[in-house]
Amino acid sequence: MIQIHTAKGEKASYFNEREHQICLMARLIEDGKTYWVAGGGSPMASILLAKKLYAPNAVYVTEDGVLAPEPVLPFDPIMTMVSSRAGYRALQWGTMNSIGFHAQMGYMDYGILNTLQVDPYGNINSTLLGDYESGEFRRFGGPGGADSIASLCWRTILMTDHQKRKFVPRVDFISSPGFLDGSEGARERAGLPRGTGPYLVLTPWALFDYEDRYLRLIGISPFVTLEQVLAEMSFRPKMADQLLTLETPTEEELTLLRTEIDPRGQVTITGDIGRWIMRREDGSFGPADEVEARGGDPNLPRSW
Amino acid sequence: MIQIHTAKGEKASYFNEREHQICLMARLIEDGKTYWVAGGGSPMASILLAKKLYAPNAVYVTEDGVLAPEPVLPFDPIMTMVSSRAGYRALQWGTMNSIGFHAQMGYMDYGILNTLQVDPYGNINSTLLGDYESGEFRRFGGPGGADSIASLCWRTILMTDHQKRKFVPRVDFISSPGFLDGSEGARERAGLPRGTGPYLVLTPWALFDYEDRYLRLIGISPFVTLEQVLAEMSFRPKMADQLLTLETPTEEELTLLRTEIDPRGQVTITGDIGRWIMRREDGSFGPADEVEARGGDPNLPRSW
Amino acid sequence: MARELEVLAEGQGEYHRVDPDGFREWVRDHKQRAMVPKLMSAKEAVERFVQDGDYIVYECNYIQRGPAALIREIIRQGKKDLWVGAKFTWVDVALLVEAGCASKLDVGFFLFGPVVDRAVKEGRVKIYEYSNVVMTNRIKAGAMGLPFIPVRSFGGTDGFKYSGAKLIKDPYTGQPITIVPALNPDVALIHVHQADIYGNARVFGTGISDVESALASRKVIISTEEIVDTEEIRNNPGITAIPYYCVDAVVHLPFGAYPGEMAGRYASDVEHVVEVVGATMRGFVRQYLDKWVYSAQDHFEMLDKLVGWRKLQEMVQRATIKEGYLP
Amino acid sequence: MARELEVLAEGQGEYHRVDPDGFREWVRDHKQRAMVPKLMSAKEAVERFVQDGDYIVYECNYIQRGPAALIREIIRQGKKDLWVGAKFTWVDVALLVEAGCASKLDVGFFLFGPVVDRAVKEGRVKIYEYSNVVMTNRIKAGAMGLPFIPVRSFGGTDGFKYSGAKLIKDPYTGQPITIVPALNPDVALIHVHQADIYGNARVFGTGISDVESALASRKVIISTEEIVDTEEIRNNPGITAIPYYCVDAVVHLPFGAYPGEMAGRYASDVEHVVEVVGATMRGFVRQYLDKWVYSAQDHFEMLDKLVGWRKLQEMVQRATIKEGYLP
Repeated sequence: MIQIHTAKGEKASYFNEREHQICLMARLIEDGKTYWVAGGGSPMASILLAKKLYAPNAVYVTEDGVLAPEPVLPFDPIMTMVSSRAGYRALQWGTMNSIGFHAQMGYMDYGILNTLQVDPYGNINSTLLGDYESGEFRRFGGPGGADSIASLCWRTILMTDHQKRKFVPRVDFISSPGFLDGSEGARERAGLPRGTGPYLVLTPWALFDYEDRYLRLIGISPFVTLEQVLAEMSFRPKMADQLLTLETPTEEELTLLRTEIDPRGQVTITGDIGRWIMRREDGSFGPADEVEARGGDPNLPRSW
Repeated sequence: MIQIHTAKGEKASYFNEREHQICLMARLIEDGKTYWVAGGGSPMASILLAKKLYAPNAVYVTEDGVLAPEPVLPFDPIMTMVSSRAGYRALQWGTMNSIGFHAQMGYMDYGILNTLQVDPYGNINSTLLGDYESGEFRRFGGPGGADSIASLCWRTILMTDHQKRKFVPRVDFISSPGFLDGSEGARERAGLPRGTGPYLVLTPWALFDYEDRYLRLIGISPFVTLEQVLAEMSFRPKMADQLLTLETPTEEELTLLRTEIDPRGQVTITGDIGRWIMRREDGSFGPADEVEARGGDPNLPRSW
Repeated sequence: MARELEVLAEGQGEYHRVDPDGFREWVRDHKQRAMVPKLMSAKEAVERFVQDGDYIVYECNYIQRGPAALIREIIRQGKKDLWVGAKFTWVDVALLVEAGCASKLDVGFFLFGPVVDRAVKEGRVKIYEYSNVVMTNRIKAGAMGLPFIPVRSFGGTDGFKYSGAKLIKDPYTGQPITIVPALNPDVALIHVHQADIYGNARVFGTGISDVESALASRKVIISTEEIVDTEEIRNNPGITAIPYYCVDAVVHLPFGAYPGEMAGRYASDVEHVVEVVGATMRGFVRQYLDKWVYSAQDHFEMLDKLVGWRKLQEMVQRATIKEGYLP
Repeated sequence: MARELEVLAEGQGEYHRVDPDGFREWVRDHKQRAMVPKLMSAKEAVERFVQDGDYIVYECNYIQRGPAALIREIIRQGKKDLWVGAKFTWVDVALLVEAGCASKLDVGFFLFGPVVDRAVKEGRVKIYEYSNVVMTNRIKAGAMGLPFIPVRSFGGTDGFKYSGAKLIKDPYTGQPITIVPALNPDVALIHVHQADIYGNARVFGTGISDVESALASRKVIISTEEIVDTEEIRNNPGITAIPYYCVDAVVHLPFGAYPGEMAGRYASDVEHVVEVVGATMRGFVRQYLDKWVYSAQDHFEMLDKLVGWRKLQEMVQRATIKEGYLP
């Protein structure tokens, strides 16, 4: 059973879907475990928030081999990795090779990733949309460290947007391995370490785990309906017997996120952050237009 | 053609065969090249002497990954490696793995080794005398770093005593590879790097190189005859057309060796150091008994 | 004997030639084992040690401690047909492609955009698929003098198909395992905090695979913020990252990582970085190159004319974190 | 597919089980990923983390920075059937064999003598043949999470025949290449200059394969000259050699390398070392153990009763070389 930390204090009245997703992810972080966090962005924001509120003894490492830093926040506008602020007061500075080998030896409990596309077996595409062989595609940057994170950590957690084009029956390109064709032992037959694989997928609308290596819906956000969730997927997931309701952010979470972790809004304002949501006094939800500005700098690119 | 540095200054009147061998080896050190030196003992004494007199830009590394130290002499009584005196003012401290990989990549020009036994193909035994399978043997410590030095350096130089039991038609155990069965390409067929192998063997009495991967006598010391040299070998080496005469030590060489490099005599007094030799005014040689004491401590074990 | 050892699957991608014995011979014949001074200008280093068609590696360029000035010099000199080990790279691939310098990429990760997209679609650039860690593992294998190395990742991906990887039956466990070809690049470009004139170099902070790249590459160009005396190197042998004998050129390039950060010394030029990321994402790379690379004869002229002392000074002042970045 | 990949030759030696997936599961189930204090006595550490039959590694014992006090504790506790990774070892193998602790040796190198000779001939000790570097390469492979690693040495030797090595046809070059099984020891014993109570450890100077051994081993006991605060570790992350999460026990053992040297802190006790080398070479190991190991209840009693403050102080004063051994 998935453990979710309980958020304390007042619920926030206004938030956007990205903020909601990050706060949820923070509540899913298990204390005292190791996390290999891909790049920066939402995964990094989530672990930082978790360490402040729910999992002070969670340990994270970055692709460039920084072990358990106490970073100076906010990060530099572009650089969430490699920079001196990101690596500040780590326990050890290693390299991509050294951290990769640590993960290869089983030292990393969880990996947290972003992705372009995911399929029912948790395979991840960050390479291209279209057809590789014919050359008819839109290309992206490649797996980066995601392939290793998805291969070597014990459990892979995916953060993605809840869109039909992201949840596809078959990813256009397996950049990083999920359960591959979904058959038992498929990962092991491909040379990957035994007992690893996809664990959760979290979108702003829904939380999934896997049953027999197939995506299963286990929770939805209170501001969407089950119909909406399923309508924005190109395949039908398995369904848990009981669906969790995913709690919306608290004021405390959002304050930390907006003032300490991402004050420039490079994760939570710039780019595709979903809708703004209003939480009414009675606990119901509605759309909110153009909520009070948070001072994000529109000239800054999205964090990576 | 082998290059031998010319020793300058007055020839020494009294020396022992070990001292003679070390001074000869020092004159064989090529300036500006890298040497991987096994353990301590004669190979280490030779490179240290060479750097003082003949090859100031020769670079040596040790098994524990010390690159180009400026050691504090003399070494500690037991420790020629790993210790702080041995690693002093190196350019880099690595590990046995790192230096092994450097050698594996071709960065080490020469290796210098001691051995128990050598055969006509330059195979080296430091494991046992006797028969491995039957258990009828006297066991020694094993190859240590010698196998890697003999495998990975471009050219292997062996220092050993001139004794019938050391020069054998077939070593009892190949601890470190020479030319194996002597056939062309035998090393490469065994997975060893192309173009490597035995280069010289130096005893207190004689110098050998290889012709078509078979040991060839190319020089003898002036205090022994060719007959003596051949009588103390269990096989007949090839013979060079002209035999070099191996010059005996100079006063300067011996002074450095005795006062700076090995003042306790752990390499040049303790253990099997061969005979003491007297060089007469007329340049002829004779035996010398119990020459003036050099102050070696008989309680100290031989250096390794 | 000759027991079978099955190859279960093989990628079909072209890969840089695996030749550990040839690499050893290169080392023997070209690397200086004596300590000889190697100080030279960026122009001379790139002219002498980067040839058209070379496989080049570098990392974190325009981010932190990247060899930014050396990459700009390669662009100025119009090198052609470079094969880029594009692991942990960023905007620089687009710069090299727009400048016509690169024609093959082993990916990794980099910041895509219209320029590279067009070049790939027009066949001017070929891509082979790996991941960042698989690439650094390949370089690690190269830095160990090996022909290949096993990895526990990458299996089952589509990237595998377009790579040089193979899936074999492990002769020890009997289980399937992926092996990848070692990578011995032709050229490594590495920016460091301190080096002596022989190439003994110190690096402070994390990195990706700098040390491995230095050891694994046939030609190694070090650019350094500061030249230190060899006596200083000898005072602390434990912090020497790169030994002199794998280095071919030492270039003294203060602010050589500009516009990226140099941890402990200067912060990044945020405006510049935002500009180049924008140019990459929107396809205005030519304009960026005209403004920042071709307009200056060298790194020093660029700093003088286009950046200025005031900006550099401000970058230095913003580098307030020193812990761990000083010898 | 299923192309053939020939195995050209195989050694016939027993080797420690190759099981990278099993090692991963051990790590997951036994290694603490949270920072928990691990400070304990040598007695407790050896009782808890060294079992009869374990494969143990350590290095440079009685030479420099060796885990001498931990080895003596193993002897005191009378552990049995240890399999020793005897690379860059010295007198300690004879001590372990005389004490009845060791029954298998992967060699490497060590100081032979009558005690081990007799044990081998009587079948009480089995020897498998490697070399120092092949052994450290095996541990390196273990520390990379791999089942095997290629090596360019060891081929053609007789040692190969009595080892776990194999000669295969390299699928990339077509040439023969030796592969050796990765080594994941059960126990690593490592003496360090500084560690915090969680196991984050600093080592100054050269070593053989300490860091690799720490990563590769199922159980890791660190003994340290000095306990430092974690804040101190965080002030210089670049010099952390061993991260806490592979460490199981931290034992504060000042003079823990005695009678060997601890570079930068104390010189060796030459008399003691001469005594133990003599005992090893002449076969008087039992007498040595009676005098120096069994006669004292623990390391501190040995220092107090048999060494004394004056001698320790003198060893400290002789350690005049400090360069590179301080943070």
